[in-house]
Amino acid sequence: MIELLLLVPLVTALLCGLSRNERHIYIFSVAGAIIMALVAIPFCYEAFFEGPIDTWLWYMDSLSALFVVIIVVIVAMVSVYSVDYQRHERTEGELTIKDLRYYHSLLHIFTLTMLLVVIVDSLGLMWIAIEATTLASAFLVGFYKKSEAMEAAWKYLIICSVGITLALLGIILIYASSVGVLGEGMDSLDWSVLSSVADQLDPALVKVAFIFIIIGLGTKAGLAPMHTWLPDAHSQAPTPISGLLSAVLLNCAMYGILRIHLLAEAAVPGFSSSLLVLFGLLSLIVAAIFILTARDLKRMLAFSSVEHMGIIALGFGIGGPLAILGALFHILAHSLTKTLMFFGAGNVIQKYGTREMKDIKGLWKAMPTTAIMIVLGGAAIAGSPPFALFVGEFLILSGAIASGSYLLAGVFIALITLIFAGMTYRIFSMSSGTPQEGLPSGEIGKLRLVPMFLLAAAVLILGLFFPDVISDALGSIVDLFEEMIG
Amino acid sequence: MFPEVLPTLLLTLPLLGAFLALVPKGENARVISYLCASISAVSGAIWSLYVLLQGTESYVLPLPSVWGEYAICLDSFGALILLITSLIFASVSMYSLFSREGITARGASLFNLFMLSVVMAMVADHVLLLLVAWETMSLTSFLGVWGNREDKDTSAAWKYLVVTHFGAMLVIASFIFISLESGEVRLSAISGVSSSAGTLVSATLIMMLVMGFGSKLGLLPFHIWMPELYGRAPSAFTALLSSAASNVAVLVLVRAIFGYIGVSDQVTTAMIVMALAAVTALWGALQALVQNDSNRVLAYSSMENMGLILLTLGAAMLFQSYGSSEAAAFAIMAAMFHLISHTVFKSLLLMASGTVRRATGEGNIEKLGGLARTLPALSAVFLVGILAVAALPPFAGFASEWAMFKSLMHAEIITDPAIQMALPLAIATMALATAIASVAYLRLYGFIFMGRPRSQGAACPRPVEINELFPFLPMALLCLLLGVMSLPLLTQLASSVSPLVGLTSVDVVEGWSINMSHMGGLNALGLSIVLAIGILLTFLAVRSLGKRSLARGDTWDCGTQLDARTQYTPTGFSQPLLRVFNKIYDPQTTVSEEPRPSTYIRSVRFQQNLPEIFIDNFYRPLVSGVIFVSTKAKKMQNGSIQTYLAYLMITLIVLLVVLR
Amino acid sequence: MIDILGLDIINFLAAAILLISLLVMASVRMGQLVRSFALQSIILAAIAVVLANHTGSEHIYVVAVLTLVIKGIAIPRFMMYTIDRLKMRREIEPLIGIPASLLISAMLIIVAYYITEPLISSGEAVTRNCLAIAFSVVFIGMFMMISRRKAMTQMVGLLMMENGLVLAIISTTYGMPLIIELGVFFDVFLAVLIMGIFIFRINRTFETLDTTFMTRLRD
Amino acid sequence: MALIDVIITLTEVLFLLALSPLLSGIIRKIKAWIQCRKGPGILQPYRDIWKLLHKGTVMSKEASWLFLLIPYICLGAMLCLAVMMPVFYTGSSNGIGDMVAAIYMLAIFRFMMVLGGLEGGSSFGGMGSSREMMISAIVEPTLLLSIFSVAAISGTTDLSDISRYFASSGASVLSPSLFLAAAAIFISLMAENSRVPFDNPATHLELTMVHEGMLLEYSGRELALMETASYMRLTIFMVILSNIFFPWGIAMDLEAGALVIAIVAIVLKLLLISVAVAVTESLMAKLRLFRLPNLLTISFTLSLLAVMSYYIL
Repeated sequence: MIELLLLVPLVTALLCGLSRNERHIYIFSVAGAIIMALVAIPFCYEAFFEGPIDTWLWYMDSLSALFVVIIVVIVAMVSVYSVDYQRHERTEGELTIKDLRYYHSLLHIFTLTMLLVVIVDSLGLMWIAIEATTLASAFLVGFYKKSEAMEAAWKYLIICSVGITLALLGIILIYASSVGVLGEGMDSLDWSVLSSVADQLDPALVKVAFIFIIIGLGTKAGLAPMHTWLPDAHSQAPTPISGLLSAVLLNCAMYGILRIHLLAEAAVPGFSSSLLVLFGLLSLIVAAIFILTARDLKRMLAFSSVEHMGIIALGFGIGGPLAILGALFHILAHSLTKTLMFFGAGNVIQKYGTREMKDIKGLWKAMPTTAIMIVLGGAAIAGSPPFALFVGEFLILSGAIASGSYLLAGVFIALITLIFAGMTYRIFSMSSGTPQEGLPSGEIGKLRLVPMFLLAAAVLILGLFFPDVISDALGSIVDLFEEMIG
Repeated sequence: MFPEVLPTLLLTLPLLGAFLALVPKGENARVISYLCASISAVSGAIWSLYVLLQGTESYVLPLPSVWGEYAICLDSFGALILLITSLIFASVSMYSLFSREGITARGASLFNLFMLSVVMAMVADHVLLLLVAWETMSLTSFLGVWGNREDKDTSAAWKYLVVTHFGAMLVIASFIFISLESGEVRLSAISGVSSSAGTLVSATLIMMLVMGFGSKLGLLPFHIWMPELYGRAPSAFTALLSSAASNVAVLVLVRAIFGYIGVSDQVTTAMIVMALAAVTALWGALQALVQNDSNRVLAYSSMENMGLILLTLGAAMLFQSYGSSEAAAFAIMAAMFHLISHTVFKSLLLMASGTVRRATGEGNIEKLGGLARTLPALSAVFLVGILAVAALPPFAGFASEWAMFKSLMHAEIITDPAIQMALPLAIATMALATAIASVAYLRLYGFIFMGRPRSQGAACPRPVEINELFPFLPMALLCLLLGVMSLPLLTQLASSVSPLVGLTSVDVVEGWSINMSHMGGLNALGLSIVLAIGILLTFLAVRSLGKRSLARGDTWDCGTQLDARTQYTPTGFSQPLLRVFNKIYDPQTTVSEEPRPSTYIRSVRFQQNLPEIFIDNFYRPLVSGVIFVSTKAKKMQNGSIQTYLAYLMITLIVLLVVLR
Repeated sequence: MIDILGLDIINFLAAAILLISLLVMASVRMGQLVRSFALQSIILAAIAVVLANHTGSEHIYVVAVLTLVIKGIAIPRFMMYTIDRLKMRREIEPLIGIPASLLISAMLIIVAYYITEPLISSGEAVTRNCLAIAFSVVFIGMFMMISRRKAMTQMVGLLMMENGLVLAIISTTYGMPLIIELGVFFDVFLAVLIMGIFIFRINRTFETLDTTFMTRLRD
Repeated sequence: MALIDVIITLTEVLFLLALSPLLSGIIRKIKAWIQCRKGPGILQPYRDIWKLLHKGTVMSKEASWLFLLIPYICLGAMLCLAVMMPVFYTGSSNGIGDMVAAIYMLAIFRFMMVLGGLEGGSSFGGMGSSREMMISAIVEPTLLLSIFSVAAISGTTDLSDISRYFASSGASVLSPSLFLAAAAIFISLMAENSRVPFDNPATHLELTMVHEGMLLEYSGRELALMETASYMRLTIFMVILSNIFFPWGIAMDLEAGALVIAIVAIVLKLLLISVAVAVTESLMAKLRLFRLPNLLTISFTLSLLAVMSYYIL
């Protein structure tokens, strides 16, 4: 029964909220995350290999299992990292115990809401869960009491709420289109029911519904014209949180889009995939523009999230077994690499005290281990081969070529190379030269390097090999897509 | 014999070496890592010899990849290139071991990783393995050549990374198309995709492959990274970059064009490739003549040599399109022979110039001179390299350049006269390029080792110990051997190249001389023997005239006291040719006179700089254009929440209205 | 299944909602804005009641009561409380002038009708009319957030969009499953609460609620 | 490699070695006669070489170990080139190298001589080498292109096969491309051997000398070897011109009568070319250095036209 999985973060949030001294909060937070990971394994295994778990309120098939795995892994990494990150901030007196309690409890509530999004069966409940994630993360974005953080939180809240309202309108229209076929029964918004009857939905309503969904959830997923909140929220939020936002929150919104995309593609073949391709390309173009002239490190990483969300949308838009496998693998690879890069950025910002990339010089000499992580992570995030993101882009490119859209493949290559150039230039010029004098060399904390090593190793291994367990898991999702769309 | 051990040794030892270099502190760990690298190189050489004797070997690696199992396969064609590259790896690892230059943890581990990726790319039989290995090679070499990470190093190395990445994306796209078109994932199973893909599509494929691999070889539009990088990078990595990386590029390019895609009638593509290669060769030679840094001269010389190789491959495509596979086989064989000899003498020269740079602390040849007297052994080795690269008879460069010239002399195969002009023009550009390049090489040797030292560093250089010269001996010997005993290598090349163009066997070698059927042959061994006898006879004849008396006097100085400044400088040496090709260089010369107290004495400053044409009117406008557009477009994120919501609403309204 | 009288009432009330949203756009003072929003919610509750007793499904009654209580009374009171507490200046400084925004709202209404035309088959004219009005209320709510400076007006704009949504729910599907209705209302209420907290914080950090000052985060 | 071939080749090499100083002496004699002065005897070169062979060598302190090796390499290369040349009998070149290899042999000689010039660090050596390199950078491609046209006509690049083909086919083969190639080779001969329009062999005036500048540092027996090598190069160029382009009278098979005719024919042709060289030298004044590229590009275009005309006509 999946409630147990949801119970763990709730309990950890309460425990963190109530405990008084600092050590307890850390222990509860990390222990809670790890227990959640352990609890999730059997459910995901069952969902991947035995078939979807369909209880009264919850519906967990292989697609949601992938997202559960990502949420669980990244939250574990973030909680371990934020322990060390905040210990440093506490020594500098920026954080009070109250803030710490506030931070860790909100972190686990945020995880709970994200788990809800991917487990729940009915689209309405999914919408409510997404709205809840916005509300939970609004406070995390506005965590620091500075005016910029406030401004970023307000913009995040308003733009995402508007987006989600439009998404609700889309869901209502989907519901309206299904009323004609199913009648008004309680379950006509459940995905399992809708997916079985997807091809008889009223096409006109489904088309308008998907437009609202892609605009609404696209805002949450950071697709191009609606991405404007993303760089502000990520640059002002505490770094572990911006890692969580980039790696997991955007994916949950993409999960919502995918659910409706499956329905819409069955009802009106070709419509939703061309929209996904359009928004994917727009995101790549916007990301390229802003990465080439980026000055702030975390804003650059935020725009790289826009880029990778664009690539994922492009992958699903192109369709075909190759591109879908590529997009799924890209989701996994992107969350791992982006968290690694945000952790690296966190170390750099805490050491240099600034986010301006032109003031950060001589990383190799100041903090060699983080420098290795950032250089390899930078190469990975830019999509160079021995790392996992390249395999994702490779599969999506082969999907595009297999489906015969050569112009799209050409534009894709051009944009990716442009972003590769911009990203690598910034990262490698940060790590060259000599640091400004008076900067003590050496790492800030030891514990924070553990999650970074794990992530770097995972990204490298996934880049070179494709273990069977992952290939079977992603294969089952691809079969799900094929049988719905193919 | 137990064949499996060799490839496993070849592929796993570098990993162990890289691990050893990084994890344990202390210098002997790095020495062991270099030893691992050289042992794996030696096992690679033995394995390729084994394959040359026993025939193709292929293994499936137990590692799963996205497109099925990775696999490696080594056929006789690849074995030859792997043999020569392993020898180069062994001697370069010895070089960086003895010269203590690459002894840092980073240098040792990256050397091992680079070697692993090069070897993996050469033996890869799986599409994805080849592409991943190919780009890991450029990533590891980027990290290796990043030098001591000053800002200038980063911009030079970054240009290299971005240009090769763009090239790699082209290669990836074309290989994806090839494997999808043929439905195969194993490279050895793919052949003749052009028959099913049509001529226009295979023409674009070939052009993409040539431009993709050209970015690594220094083909014209993509050559901008080469000179700057060679000037700033550690010499072990430049040696590897110019030899091992180019070997992989040309090997995979030839296999892809002639094997996987198959050339049926690609006359226009062949002409474009030949034109591009010819202009690259000429441009490389002309620029090599005016560079003042020894590594930059060698960078442009690599560009020129790669231009010649691509020119001959273009000619091979032309012959193949006109149906004469035998001439195409001879052209490919000549190109690969030149590639092999280029690997040897270029890495020898780069390592030697690295030693010169470390001994004198000076890279600029304007400040060197007179090193032959203080470092005689090094100058002898450098001379062997220079004679080989300038294609003078007994050495490797001569035999391969001769073969390239002969392979171009088959104009009668081409039927329509308009295309026939291509070959004589190709020969003209090749001859001009080699002539100008030999001037550049002579200038390089002459002004480093001859005359009087022009700087304190050159006057008393750090003495070069014996073990530092140790890696040069096998290379110099190889230069001579390849030149003199080129026969066995050519027979092997001929037999391994012919299946590529669909022939069972091509008899380009008769008796003792390389003889392209009727067109006159070269007996390299005989020629060198006659030359040696000639020199010996003159020596004996002159000695028989009795004891010679040798006196040491001053150089002829017409009465003025000679010092470091009263002798020709490299810039002066290349002025006449610079004036001959004035239009191409269009130098900006500024002559300024400072007023001096006495009216008779004037001090005049002569300052000349040569614009880099490609950077000034192609890359710089491109980059500033992109930056201009993106700064303009950045206004979009102007911070006001109202505009952000307006974007949302406008997209919604537009989509709803348009897609009604 | 709904007799003619019911349809006329619903059409009339829907038209009234559209009129009020135009009124909101034209409002100059904050008090007027909040009161017209409250009025709109009340009319929405009325439509819900009329529809409920015609279709006989009792959970629409619950929707009506909730709209009336939460959106009709609780939220406007909470907003008035914040206005007094923060001693905000009462005028609404519009970014886009009143006449221009009215014109744009009219165009948005036309677009809404243009969009809904193919959606609902011509049979149920009422639902098509209600859906079109729902769309236009949503568009006007969004435009409201774009064209006004104050943070409070943005909150009101968002709530107007919610009203449009509820109208859409009622008109097309005669009410979603109850659990989802409750969830939506709970979320809306929570959103308003959190926005209120943020408005207090903004007022404390920026000393003004004018969002045009908040443009420090730009590239 | 029949024994008779080896003997014939050796005689050919000795014949060339002996004849080359004579030819230079004859050219000097003719030039002096044209300038209405007596001039030294035609055997003067032999006396110079004999005198130099017995003189001691003075070597610059700043010269390296290569300085003394260079003369031997140069003369050795010329001897090897002489072995490859068909002088009397077309079969004698026994296939160790073809025309392209011959041109690279010339390249060694020039490369080593220029290195010798740079040895002492004297500005005259540097100036001579840099100018020699400017000239050779354009002459070498010209030579290669004219070879290509001759190879295209005769279908092979092997020296003896070319001369046998031209000798056996008589007048029918005198196509315009052959004359263009011959003109290009003649200009290259003048350039390579530093005859007047390019450089004045007789002068020691620093600013004008190219060839002499490089030999300035040499003395005694090394100078003798270098002088003989230069003479050999001039003769070999003439042999190329006579036996490859107009090989009439060369012995096709090994019987006494044909060999005698061949010897007479080769001597006559060499004299004829020496006269032609001497006359052109006397008619033209030495060109300014930066006028030379125009002349050299003329020869380059001539050889290019030779190749083009073969294919177009």
